[in-house]
Amino acid sequence: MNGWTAAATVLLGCGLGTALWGVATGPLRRRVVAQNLSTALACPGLLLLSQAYGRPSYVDLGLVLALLGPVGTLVFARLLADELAEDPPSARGVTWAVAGLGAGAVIALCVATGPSRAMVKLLVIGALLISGNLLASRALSGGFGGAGRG
Amino acid sequence: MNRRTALLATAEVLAWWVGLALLWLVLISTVDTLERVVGAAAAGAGALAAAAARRAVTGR
Amino acid sequence: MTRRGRTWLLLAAGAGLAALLVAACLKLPHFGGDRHPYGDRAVRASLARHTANTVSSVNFDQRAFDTLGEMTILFAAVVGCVVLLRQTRDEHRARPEPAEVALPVRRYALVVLPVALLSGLYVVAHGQLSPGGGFQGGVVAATALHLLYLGADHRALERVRPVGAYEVADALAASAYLVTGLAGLIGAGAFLANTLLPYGTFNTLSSGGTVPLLNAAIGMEVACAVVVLLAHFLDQAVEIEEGSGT
Amino acid sequence: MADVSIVVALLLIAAAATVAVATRDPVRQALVLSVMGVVLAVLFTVLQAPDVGLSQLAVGSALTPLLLMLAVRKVRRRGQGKERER
Repeated sequence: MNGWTAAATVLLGCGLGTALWGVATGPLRRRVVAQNLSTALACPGLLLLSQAYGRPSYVDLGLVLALLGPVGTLVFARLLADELAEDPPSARGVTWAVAGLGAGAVIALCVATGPSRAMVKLLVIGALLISGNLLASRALSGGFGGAGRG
Repeated sequence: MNRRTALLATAEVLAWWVGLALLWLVLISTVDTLERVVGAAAAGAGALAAAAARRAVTGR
Repeated sequence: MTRRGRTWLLLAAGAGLAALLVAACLKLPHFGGDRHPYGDRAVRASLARHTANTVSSVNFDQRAFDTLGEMTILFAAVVGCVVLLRQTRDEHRARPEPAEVALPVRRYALVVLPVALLSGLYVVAHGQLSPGGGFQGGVVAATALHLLYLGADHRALERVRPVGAYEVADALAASAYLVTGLAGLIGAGAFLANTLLPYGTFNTLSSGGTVPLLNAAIGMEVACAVVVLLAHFLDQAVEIEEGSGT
Repeated sequence: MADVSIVVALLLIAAAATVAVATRDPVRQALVLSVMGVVLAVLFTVLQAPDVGLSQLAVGSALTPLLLMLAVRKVRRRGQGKERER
């Protein structure tokens, strides 16, 4: 047991627990935001787990989640555009807070890794994750104007 | 297609290829010749897809 | 059968299943113990063939025939979907209006598409070294293509995705797997035997004999199958309408 | 202590799966399913099965929601078409 495992467990337990609660209750606008935040929280958690187990190859899971998680949210933003246009979600504060959390986790991991290609990979994953989640959040609150049909 | 657009299209693909090849070098753990060859091929496929996607979106 | 009878049947069957599961769990080795008879043998076999990722060695070397079955299941499922979701005589195509997508979303889609495609290829190519393999990488690469639908519309996607070509590539990849297996049969005396190619240096891209080849075949098969599947889903959801209109 | 993360992941997946079953509306169910996929991938990682976790992430994060939402859209469009004909 080390600090990385503890950090990952706390992040995943609290973060995914909250996201699950958010996606299970409330109006649709809250649920889509919770879905977006679940990937934003799980990706740093997976990166921390990779560091905790001392297995750099587990980072690939974080890479795939950072790429495809926002894509999943874009799917909902696109195909629920009509419902979300009536009742647009606005969760700027939470989104930025979670993005900050992810950035903090990535920076901590980079410091632990030291300057190397592995660090650049972590930075790439962090950049993809944060930009993807901020953009998906933007798309949820009105990124698809008249996308009701196409 | 005149010369200018052909040149621009080639430059676009080339820029994407360089960027994606660098990304491949970041993703892998150990570098050797075969790794570079496969990376160059994968980056080429990615670059062609990027250019084709850009044309499909804007060229309507 | 009455509702009451059905309930009793369900309860009895459920109780039987629960009893069997409990009995099976009692005989299991303890959680987190240090005795792994199967694991030890699988790891030894995969190290003997210079395959760093034991799971890949199990999937594409020790149990390659099972993977052939799984690939066939996916292939058959996609063929079934293509048949079910085809345009019938009482349906017609309606061109949807082009969607308006916010500029940042479009730019994001155009930038992430090649990056996700490259990552998918990376996961396929490194299947024998790190977690991943043909299936995972193929799905990532196929999903990457559909960013074009999310970032623009179905029409833009159709421009870069000739479905016919993907169907042919799907079949070709499936046969590539079979041909690799037959090569083993002819050259080494067993279907899908991994003794023909040199095993290479441990932990490099060319290690593992036929494992990388089979990985690539599966990656191509899965990517094409997902693209074809989603193409028909998109057709049905976006274009095809009921009633034989104009 | 490594067991704590396993217990947390198991509790999360139990809760997520229960919620997924209890949700009736297909759209909301797709949202829950997508979160459940991420939780499942975390469970697989904690149990040292990253290959399975990667499969789950690849399929569950974008592909399953897309298939489900396209099916929902088709069913709704068909309903709208029927109403128009009446």
